[in-house]
Formats: sequence, C-alpha cells, structure tokens
Amino acid sequence: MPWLDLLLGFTICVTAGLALIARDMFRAVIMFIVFGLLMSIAWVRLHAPDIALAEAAIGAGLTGVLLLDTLGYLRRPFGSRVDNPDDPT
Amino acid sequence: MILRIVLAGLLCLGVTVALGWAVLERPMPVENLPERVASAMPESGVEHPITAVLLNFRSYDTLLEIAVLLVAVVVALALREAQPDQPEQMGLDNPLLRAVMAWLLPLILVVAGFLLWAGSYQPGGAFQAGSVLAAAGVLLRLAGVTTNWLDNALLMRAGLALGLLTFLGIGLLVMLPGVPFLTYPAAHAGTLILVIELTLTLSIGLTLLSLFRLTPPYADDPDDARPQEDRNL
Amino acid sequence: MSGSLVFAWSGVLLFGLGLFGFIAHRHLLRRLLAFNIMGSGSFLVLVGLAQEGRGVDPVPHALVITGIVVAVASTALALVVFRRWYRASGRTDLPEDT
Amino acid sequence: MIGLWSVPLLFALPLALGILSLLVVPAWRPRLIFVGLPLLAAASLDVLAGLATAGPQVYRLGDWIAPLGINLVVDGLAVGMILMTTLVATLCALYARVYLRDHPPASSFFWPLLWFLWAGMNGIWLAEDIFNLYVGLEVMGLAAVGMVALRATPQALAAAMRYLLAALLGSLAYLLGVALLYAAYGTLSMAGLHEAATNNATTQVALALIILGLLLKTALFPLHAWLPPAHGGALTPVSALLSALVIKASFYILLRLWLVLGPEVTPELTAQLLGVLGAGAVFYGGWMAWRQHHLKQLVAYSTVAQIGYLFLFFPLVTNTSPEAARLAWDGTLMMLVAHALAKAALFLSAGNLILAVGSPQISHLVGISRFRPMSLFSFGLAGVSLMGLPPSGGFTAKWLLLHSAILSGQWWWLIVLFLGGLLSAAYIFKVFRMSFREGPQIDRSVTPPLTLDVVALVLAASAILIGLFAHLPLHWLRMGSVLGMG
Repeated sequence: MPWLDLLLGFTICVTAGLALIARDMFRAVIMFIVFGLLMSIAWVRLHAPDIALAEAAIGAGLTGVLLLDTLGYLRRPFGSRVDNPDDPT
Repeated sequence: MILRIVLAGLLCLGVTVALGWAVLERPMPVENLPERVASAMPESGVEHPITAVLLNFRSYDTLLEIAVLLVAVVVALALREAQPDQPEQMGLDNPLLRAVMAWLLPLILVVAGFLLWAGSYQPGGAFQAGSVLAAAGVLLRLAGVTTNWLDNALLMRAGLALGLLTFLGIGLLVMLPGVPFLTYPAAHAGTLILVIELTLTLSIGLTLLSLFRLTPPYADDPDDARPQEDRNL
Repeated sequence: MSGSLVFAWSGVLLFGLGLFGFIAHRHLLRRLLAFNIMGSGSFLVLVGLAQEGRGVDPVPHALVITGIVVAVASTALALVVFRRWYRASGRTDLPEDT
Repeated sequence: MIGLWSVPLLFALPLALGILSLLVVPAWRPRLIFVGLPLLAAASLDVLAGLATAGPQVYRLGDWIAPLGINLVVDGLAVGMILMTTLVATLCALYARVYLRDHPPASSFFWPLLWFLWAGMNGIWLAEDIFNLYVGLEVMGLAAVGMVALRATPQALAAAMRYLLAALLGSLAYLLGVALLYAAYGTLSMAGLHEAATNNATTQVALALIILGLLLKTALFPLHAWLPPAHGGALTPVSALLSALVIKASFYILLRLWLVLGPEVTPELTAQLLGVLGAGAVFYGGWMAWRQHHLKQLVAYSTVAQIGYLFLFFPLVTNTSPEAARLAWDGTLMMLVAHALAKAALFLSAGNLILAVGSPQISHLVGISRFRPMSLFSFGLAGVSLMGLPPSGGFTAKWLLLHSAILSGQWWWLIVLFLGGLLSAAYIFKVFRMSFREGPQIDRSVTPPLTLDVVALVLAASAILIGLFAHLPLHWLRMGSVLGMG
C-alpha cells in the first residue's frame, strides 16, 4: 500500500473540507491556499512536476491572492463607497 | 436552508457513488497515446513531452486557452471599478521592501527566464514563467515602485495582445506551403516554438497581472484620473 | 492499489465535496472556492486514472495545465463580476436564490 | 485538403479582430466590422463551396493525426452551423453598431467580446476533440457572461453571476466526463471514441455527466432558471446573440456526442426522459412567457419553451426506424436554424419596440401599431415561425417532427407540438393585442434608426424563407452525418 500517498490524499480531502466549512471567510481562503500547496505535492507524487509548478504558482498562488484581495475589498466599510460622490451607485 | 443542504448532500452522495462505480468498472484503454507522443517527439522541435503537447501536438488548445485569459481581461477592463488604485497611495510604501525588491527583481526575472528556457527539455514553460513574471509585477506594485511603462495603457495592451497575435501569425504563416494551420516545418519547429513561448510568457504575465486591481488606470476614460481612497488588505 | 489510483479516488471525493459546497453555500466567494476544489478533483481524476497501471502520460499533464489556466481565468472573471455586484448591491449572495 | 484553406480563418480571424479591437481606440471598435464581416462571410462561403465540391472532410491541425493532434470536422452539420452563425452574428453586429451609439463608453467592450464569442462558437462547430470542445465552451461561455454583465446594472450583474455559476458547473461536469472517457479509452477524438466505446458503467456515467453539464448550459427545463434574467436583461443585440446562437452550441455538442456514444450506450428510458423534459420545457416556458409583463422577459421565456422542441430528437431517434430517425434529424436541425433566425428577429424587433415606447412594459405598447408598423411586422413574422404556422421554418420543422413521431408510433409527442404551438400563439398575440388596442397611453413615439428595423426584418424574413426553401439547407446538413448517411 502506498501509505504516503494515502496520507497525502486524505489530508488534501480534509483541507478541502475545512476550506468549505470554515466559519470565517479569511480562514477558508487560507485553507484553500494550503489545499493548493498540498495539491502541488500530489502532482509531484504523480510524476507531474509541470503541473506542480503551475498549481503552486497559478492554482494556489494567484487564485489565493485574488481571493484575498477580494476579501480585503469586502472588509472595507461599505459606507465609504456609497458616500463617494462620483460613485454611480 | 435545510432543504438546500439535504438536496446538496443527496446530489453529492449520488454523484460520488456514480463516479466510484465508474472508476471501479472502467475498461483498460486499447489506444496508447503516450507511445504516440514518444514516437512523434523527434519531429516536435522540443525535448520535453509536455511542452511538445502544449505547443505543438495540441497547440490549438493552447491558442484558445490564451483567448480565455484575454476574455477575462476584457471583462475586467469593461467592468473596471471606477476607482483604480494609484501607485502612490497603495501598497506598503516601505523603504526596506523597496531595497529588497531591487535585489529580488533581477532574481525573479532570471527565474522566469530559466523556467521558460528549461521548458524545452525539462519541467517549466510559458505558463509557469508567465506566472512568475506576474508575481514580480505584483511585488513591484506592493512595494510601491512606480513603473511608467506598466502605467501606459496602450503599451500594456500591446503586451497583452502580443502573445496571441504572434501565435496566430506564425500559425497562419506556416500555411503558405499548403499545409494546415499550425504545422511547423520540422527544421524550424524548435525556433518557432521558442518565439511563441517568449511572447506568450510576456503576455501571460501581463494578463495575470491585469486580472488584479493593481493594473494601470484605463486611459480611455478621463474619470479614472482622480485620487483614490487607499486600500488595506 | 497504486499511488495514481489513490489520487484518482481523492479526486472523486474532492469533486463530491466541492459539489456539496457549490450547492449548499450561498456566499459567492465560498461557491467559487467550491468550484476550484471541484476543478482540482476532476484534474486528479484525469491524471490519476490515465496513469493507473500505464506509466506517465504527458497528454493529461498538458490538459491539466490548460485546465488550471482556464480555471484561474474563470475565477478572476467571477471575482470581477462579484466585486461589481457587491458594490452595487452590498450583498455577497444572489437574491431570491433558493 | 482542397478548398479547406479558409477553415482555420473561421476562428483565427475573429480572434485577431478581438485583439485588434482591444488595441484601437473605443470609437474605432465598431468600425472593425467593415473589415471583419466581409472576410468572415467569404471564409464561411468558401468552406461551404469546399463541402459542396469535395464532400465532408477532416482538417488536421498541425498536420498531426487524430489521437495525437486535434482534428476539425468539416461536415454538413458543422458548415450549416457556421453559416447560421455568420448570418445571425453579422446582422446582430450591424444592429449593435447603431444600437450601442447611445450607450456608455464601457459598452464598446461589446466588440472584443463579440469577436471572442464568435471564435469560440466557430471552434465548437468544427471541433472533433472532446477536450478542445471544453476549451471552446469556455471561450464562448466566458465571453457570453461578459456580454451579459456589460450593462453593469445590479440586475445585469446578478444575472451574469447566475449565468457564470451555471456555466462553470456545467463545464466541470463536462470535464469530468471527458476525464472518465480518456481513462477508459485513451483518446479524446470523437472518431476514436466512436470506435472504441463499449457499453459499460464508465461510459454511462461519463455520458450522464456530459449530458447533465450540457443540459445546464442549454438551459433545458428544469435547469433553465439562469436563462430568463440573463437573456431578458442583457443589451438587445446581446440577447439576440445568446438566445439565437450560444445555447445552440451546447445542444450541438450534446447532439454530436450522442451520435458518437449514445445509441449503443443509453437506455431508451434516458431518451424518453430527455423528450419528457423537452415537453416540460415547451409547456412551462410557454406558460411563463404568457405571464410576463416585460417584453424581453417574454421573449426569453419563449426561448426556454423552444429549446424543448430540440430535445424531442432523442426519443425520436432511439430504437426507431431509419426513416423516422432521418425525419427527426431534419426536423430538429430545421427547428434549430429556424429558431436561431426567428428568435434573433424577435429580440431585435422587441428591442425596437422598447426603444420606440421608451419602456420595457408590455402594457405600455398600447397604440404602438399606428407608429411602428414595421417593427411590429418583424415581430409578427418571427412569431409566425415560432408558432409553427405555414409557410415558415418553424412550420417545416414541426411538420418533419410530426411525421417522425407518427412513423415511430410515438403519438404523444404530437400533443406537445400542437399545444406548444397554441401557447406560442397565446404569448405572441398578447403583444399584438396590446399594440393594436387604442388607448390614451401614447400619441407619438420615438423613431429608432432605420437600420435597426431593417436588420430585424431581414432576420424575420429569413426565418420564413428558410421554410420555403428548406430542401437545400437540409441536404447540406445531412452531409457526412451518421444519420444522414443511413
């Protein structure tokens, strides 16, 4: 039995589950980034270093940063945007 | 709400069971594609099989994939919030970070170049190198470094377009001897793929970068040139 | 049971988990997370099953790299629309969504 | 490869134009159509000429043979769809050039999105590789979502978001089906799959996933919820493009994959179920269309209903005589083309009526017949085809389907065809009743530019004409197809 792979696969699923049920959105995104990094290890185990690079850089890195950036946007007080006189809302 | 979760649970269970059944019962394929790839490698112009698949055997997929990225950028430009971030007022304007960046940037560029060059015989290639370039751009922005050429909307868009235009141009030019689209002549395949990869790397880097709100203001729109509230992440 | 098969099964589970999250959640960012997890699941199934008992296959590797780029483009587009929607309505979910 | 040089131009040209329209200043974006439309029309006609002289062919991209490289299939079905796309998209582009003049500058991004949408659709019509279809679906789907979001009102953004979520879920289900098929047969080429596929659990689950994903993208009842807000709420030329062409692309993939994998693998029950869902769509969509108060929402629900007819194909070709199957093929494709023309005409003329009265409410159309007879005439002509009255494309399609249903002994589909026609008549006449009523509501109306009326009229007239001259297009559409040969 490939115990290492089993452990990795299990951890990936648990991380994904945590990312989905985390109460705090910020924690969910962090779990998602961890999930992406674990995925890229899984790709190495699958003899796919190209995918591992792409997953780490794009899947986990870029998607994660995009999500974090959006979270930062959400956390700004909503009123400050509505008060903006130029804002077409 | 409860109904929604029960429904989702049932659906998820059903799909998982069906998938498991499909995995257990799957037949062994007769067709051996890896072998075909291996035997066509000498004609592909590169030594790394994945680069050969991405940029030669299935280069049409890659062409359309770049189009997908560009569509996302077009929508981002169209829906651009009327409040682009000004470089002066964003990021962590920290002298230490700037100093580190001055050292880090050349290193990042070297890594990107290596990834691109390595793609022809070992893991790496345009996408990975492009994303490293994008990361460099993000860091630059975070450090508050003003990069005039990145703020020039036309130059920026020319950079975005360069990859796909080169790809299309080469794909069409090679048709002159009467062969199908994207048929690289075996003798020049390596060079042509390298040219395509180089331009793609630049375009992919800029594309990924412009998916952030860190991108330069949209010059066509005079409304964009006004001061901004700062952003804290 | 080989390593490839283990990851293929993980992919099946991830797809199921992601599907659950995609339907159960209303918060759009959570649904996007679920979408990305489903995507990763199907990539694992693609590579894991293709390599099970047959050695490394470069074709699915290339397909997955394409898939990852398409997924990030979709996510980025969704975030652009989401932000604009959030600014216009102040909501993080869609209305009259049952 | 004779006569095939223009095949790659069908997607390379729109891609190039899409990029160019990003590079030029916004005012120049619409003007690119004067270069693009003639070139694309020429390329489409050249491909048709190639089909007519040399018959169905396979185009090998990069000169690699199928499982290794990607093939394109240039058969009657693909060429038919390409011509339909060229006709409808050209007219919508001409309409949009005038229509978008009074819109905010952000709407000039309609043009790059149009070209990318076009490239994605032409890519799908030609595709022979199931993963390539996935990428094509994404190009088209994301461009379509972007077009819906262009208006940037809260409603449009919510509609775009809902559409995007449906499209993404559908794509993932499709992708997982592709993954299973590759695992089982080691090939992504449809021809290879057709040869290798056997009836087993993996094929069935893969096909089920693919069908479900594509049904969601086609918006077949009961998975239609995303369609009315997206199609009804978008800018008028966008509504026309989406309803006429975009939803047809996912149905087209379903049709192709069904022919590749379906007949041996799927139980008759699945085919009947698809037919029943189609019937449900016809009734539910027709009923909901009749209940709408917004003109474009009415037209959007009419699309939900009309999609239903296309799905009668599946029960009519499963375990039926070759003659019945052939009639079902002809009828379904005629329905597809006629609906594309009629629905584009209906949306564009509805847009003209809305421009004229300045309100999307149907009740505000009172008395409009005196001012905008031409817009109303186009609306009525398109309505004739949707109701299936002779002589029109819709009538020919229903006539063929009706014969197929009788030949295969499945009389219950006749009820769907008949009642569906009555429901369409009900919602079309609802608009007419209001327009011809004399009331105090308005005594004058805004006159939209003539181009807008002419474009809608040309589309409506083609929906009628295709019924009168159905023989030739049906002959082409049969070329090289599995059913057409038999």
